[in-house]
Amino acid sequence: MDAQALLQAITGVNPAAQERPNTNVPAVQVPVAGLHAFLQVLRDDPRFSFDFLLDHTAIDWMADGKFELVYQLFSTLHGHTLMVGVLIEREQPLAPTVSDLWPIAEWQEREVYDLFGIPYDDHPDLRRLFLEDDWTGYPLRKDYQDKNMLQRPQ
Amino acid sequence: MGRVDFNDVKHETRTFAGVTVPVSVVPRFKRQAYPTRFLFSLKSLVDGMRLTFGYLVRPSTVVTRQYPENRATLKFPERYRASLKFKFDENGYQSCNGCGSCERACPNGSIILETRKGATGKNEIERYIWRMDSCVLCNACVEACSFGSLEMSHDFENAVYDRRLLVYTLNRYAGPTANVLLKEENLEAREAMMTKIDAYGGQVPMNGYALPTVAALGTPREKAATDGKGEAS
Amino acid sequence: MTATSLTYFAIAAAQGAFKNVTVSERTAQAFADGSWILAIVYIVVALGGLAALVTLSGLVLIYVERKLAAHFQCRLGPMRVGWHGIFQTVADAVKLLLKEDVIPEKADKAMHLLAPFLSMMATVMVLGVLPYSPILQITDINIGVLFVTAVSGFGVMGILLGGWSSNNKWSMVGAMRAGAQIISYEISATLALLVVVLFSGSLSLAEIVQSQDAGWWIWRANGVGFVSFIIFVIAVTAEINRTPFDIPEGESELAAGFHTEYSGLRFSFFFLAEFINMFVVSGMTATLFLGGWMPFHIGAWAGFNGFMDLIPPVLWFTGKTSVVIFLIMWFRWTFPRLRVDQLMYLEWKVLLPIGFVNLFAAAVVVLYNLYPFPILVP
Amino acid sequence: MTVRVRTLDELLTPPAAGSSALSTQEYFVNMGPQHPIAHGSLRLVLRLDGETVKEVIPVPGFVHRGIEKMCEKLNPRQIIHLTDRLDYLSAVMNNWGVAKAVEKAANIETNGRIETIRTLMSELQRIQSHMLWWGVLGMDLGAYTAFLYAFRDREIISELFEETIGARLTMNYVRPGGVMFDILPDFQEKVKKLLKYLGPIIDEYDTLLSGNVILQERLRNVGVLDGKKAVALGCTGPVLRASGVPLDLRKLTPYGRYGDVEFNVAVGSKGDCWDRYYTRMEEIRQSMRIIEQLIDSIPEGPVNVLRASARISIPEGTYYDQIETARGVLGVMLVSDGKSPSPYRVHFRSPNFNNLWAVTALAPGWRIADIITIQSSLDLVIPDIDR
Repeated sequence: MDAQALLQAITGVNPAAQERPNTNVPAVQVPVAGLHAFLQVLRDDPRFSFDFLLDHTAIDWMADGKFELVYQLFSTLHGHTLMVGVLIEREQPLAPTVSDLWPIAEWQEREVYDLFGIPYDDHPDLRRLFLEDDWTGYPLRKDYQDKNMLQRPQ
Repeated sequence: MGRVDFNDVKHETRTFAGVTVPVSVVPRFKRQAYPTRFLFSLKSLVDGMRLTFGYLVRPSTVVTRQYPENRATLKFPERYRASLKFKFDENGYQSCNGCGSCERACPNGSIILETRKGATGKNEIERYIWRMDSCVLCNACVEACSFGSLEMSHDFENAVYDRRLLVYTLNRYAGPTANVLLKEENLEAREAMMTKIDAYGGQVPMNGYALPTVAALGTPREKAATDGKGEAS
Repeated sequence: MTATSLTYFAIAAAQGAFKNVTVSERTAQAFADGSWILAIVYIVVALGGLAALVTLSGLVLIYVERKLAAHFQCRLGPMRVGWHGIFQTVADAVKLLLKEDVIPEKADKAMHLLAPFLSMMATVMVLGVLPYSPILQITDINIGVLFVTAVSGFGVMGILLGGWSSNNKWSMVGAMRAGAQIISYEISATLALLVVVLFSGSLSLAEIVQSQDAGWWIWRANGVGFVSFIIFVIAVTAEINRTPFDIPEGESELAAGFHTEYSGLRFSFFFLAEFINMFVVSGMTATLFLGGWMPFHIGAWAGFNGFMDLIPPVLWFTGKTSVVIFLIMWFRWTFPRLRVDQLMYLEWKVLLPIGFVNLFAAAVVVLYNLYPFPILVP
Repeated sequence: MTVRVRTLDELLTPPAAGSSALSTQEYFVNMGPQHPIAHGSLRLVLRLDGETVKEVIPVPGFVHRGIEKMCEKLNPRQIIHLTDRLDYLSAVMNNWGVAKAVEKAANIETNGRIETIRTLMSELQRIQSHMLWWGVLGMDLGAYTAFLYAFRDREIISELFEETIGARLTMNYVRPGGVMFDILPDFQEKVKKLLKYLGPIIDEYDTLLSGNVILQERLRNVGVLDGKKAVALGCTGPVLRASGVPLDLRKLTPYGRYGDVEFNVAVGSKGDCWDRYYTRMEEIRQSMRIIEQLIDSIPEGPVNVLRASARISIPEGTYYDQIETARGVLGVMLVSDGKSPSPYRVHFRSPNFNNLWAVTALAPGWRIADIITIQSSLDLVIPDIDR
């Protein structure tokens, strides 16, 4: 299925999904409500069968007061890829876990929790991943400050 | 021929993710009767031992290079990057005019430029500080320099006992470029334009802290850049 | 070799000077003769000789191992200290002596201190009964083979104790592995050794050597000797914890196994014990299967045998031991390591059955006198 | 809200002794961060019952340098040098991954010479990386000689890199829009000589290790990972291919010159350590095949389509691109707000981070020694996990 047909089929499944502009891969933007069900459809529907979660990460849109969760999906059956973006609130963030759909998400979500401080609902083992358990702050947030950060000439 | 026949790589084509992929399926273990397996197992051990023995009895296969005894005969490829150097022409003049493109290209702030207004009113280099302790020798500065003032040298033995000694001043004098200097015919006037900076010719301490043998540096820019890091010792 | 010594050995051989006279026998004789001073001199020489042997063979073996390893691997090995690094081991020994001796705070201190010495002691005791030449043997016990088996089996105590007392989980796992491994392989080693006992009809090491006068057991017993030689070499390689059986200290698995918590002098004791052990088991292999100090004899070929007798027995012993040591080192620098259950599989399901069958075959050979050069019943 | 944040200490409460007289107490052991198997600094907490592994808890992060955060202050050219420090054994491929993502985002067209040089260097690096892995696997299993043989032969490739690029490990070679240096005139000749040398050497490797019965028994049927599970666990590269899933971006979405050359994707059939082992050995041979085909057909042209001082501006948007490194799929996500020269956010989907977790599924039930085998067969590079 080519990119256009894929996006059309997805909007058919989830009317709230919008095509995400300015990317080089097929990408959609969906609301956080019903995210888990939507991703489950993407995984299980034979038209999509996205059985491979390549990557999951987040972007801190500090100016807009949002975090964006990004999922990179890949189908080993059809060979198509899809980027799914989800905006959530920056204050009191909470995201549904998809580790029951793709086991690797358990650790990818832990990385996001570790570096962005986004807790995942129902995550089986939500722990700091790279940083120590008592580390304060979440380094990949845009407002994170550290006295050892290099001030380099721009 | 042991339990695994290494030539038994099966070449097939498979369809994966909508693409036809030629694959080589790697060999696996054959079923063998116990005595055959036992003998082949012994043979595999003997084969390995024969191979290592072959190397033992052929001293010509030794590849050890005895550094530092072979220092005199060490050869480096032309492009080998070991440390950053200023290029000087035959008069000992530099071609750096302090434009700062290397400083901007440096990914980790290892180059700190101090410029001043020269006699001709142009910007000229006062101090070119290279912090080897944070440099990764990525060659970005050499690439970025449009005047060819920098090069990567082969001096790789840079170990020192104090990390602060890894901060170098690369220029030998504060002053204008070779072009400007050569326009001035009068040698004495040329000399007047240049301030020798022997004191900073070699290593300088980092962050302005003095060392027993090296004077304090303390450029304002550097102080600002490393403020609050507590490198004092 | 000068002409004089040639003549000397020729005469000695002709006069049957290869008769065993051990140091302990000489001492006893001196006592009986009432010359106390001579007796004490013999004792001091014996003790001093043992100490020198331990130190020297340790230093030499470690150097040889490093050089051999290097050349197996296309390297040069130690090159800096002395000519071709010949004093490298001395330098290392000095370094180890000067290093801080760290005892973990939570370790059982007394046991922790004792373990390396136990390990070392078991090894050194075997050195006392090995026949290096007809006149160079500290003592010959009439149950020498049994003694060697018993004492070398005791060495595992040091390893177990060291691993357990360190209070470190890696050490503990290593020690337990060592215990299981050494005790298991002792069985195969003993079975292989029994074959030789059957052939020679004696438990005394000196007599076993004498019994190989007409040919070494490795080739003289219609393959039975060769099979037990192979079994013995494999089993003793496992007993001294060397690759491919180095699982008690498998460095990529257990950091350093049972001696993880040892440093300095005490570590060097374990280290030295490993190399002396190698010398001991190689010496035992040489004694049992390769005729010990006995020159290469073929049946009753008097001329050939006489020619072989020109080489002094000590050289024969050293040469044969070196060959076995080389073999063991060669294993180490070629093979990967076995897993602990595969190690047990090899022992209980492969070596042990073969060992039993081989022992039975040996009995048949002995019973019907099936040697290529039959032993003439006097 | 059912968010429960845990700490590592909570997981490490020692289990109680079993109720029966014969049952033994389980215990925790730290394998790493300073352990020969760690190959850097990876901490594996093992829950053991005697020698049997019950559970593995990987604790990465000892080499976490915040590379993604650093990238937010660097321009696309400067980011490249940080990717050398992800998976340092696939430096050129990592460089290329970022360069390719930037080129796609900023619409930079490269020429045939650049792509050929990149492909050649990548394949050389793949061979070099697999060789090092082979030696390290040998060392982990106790065959130290294999390690030194591998390093001896790897040195030849390292020297080629040293001559062409000026560095041996962290090369910073591929730039957006080209490569840093052109190849030297004798490069082709040297590579051909190398290939001639490598053929028999790989067979020698087969004699020394692959054919060795001890190694075969150590690897056979240990740590079986079937294809479905491997996909679910996000494994890529040889780890996934050994499970019979021929996911190779060089075939799937050909980039560089991979579309023009013939090569096979090495796959396994069972997914045990042996398949992972021999898949890599086969990959070395396939890489040699690729180099053989390309080495005589390097087109002419400039080696960088951009001037060194040219400003690379990534238009606003989110870009994702991936590349096949020696260990799997390296994904590069670039987010740009279109204002500053440096990207707003950079994320690396590192192959090792995703491959690491396979160990939690593979190890339970095996012995301590098998953890070594499994770890080695996954071929992890720790700085790439931690980033």
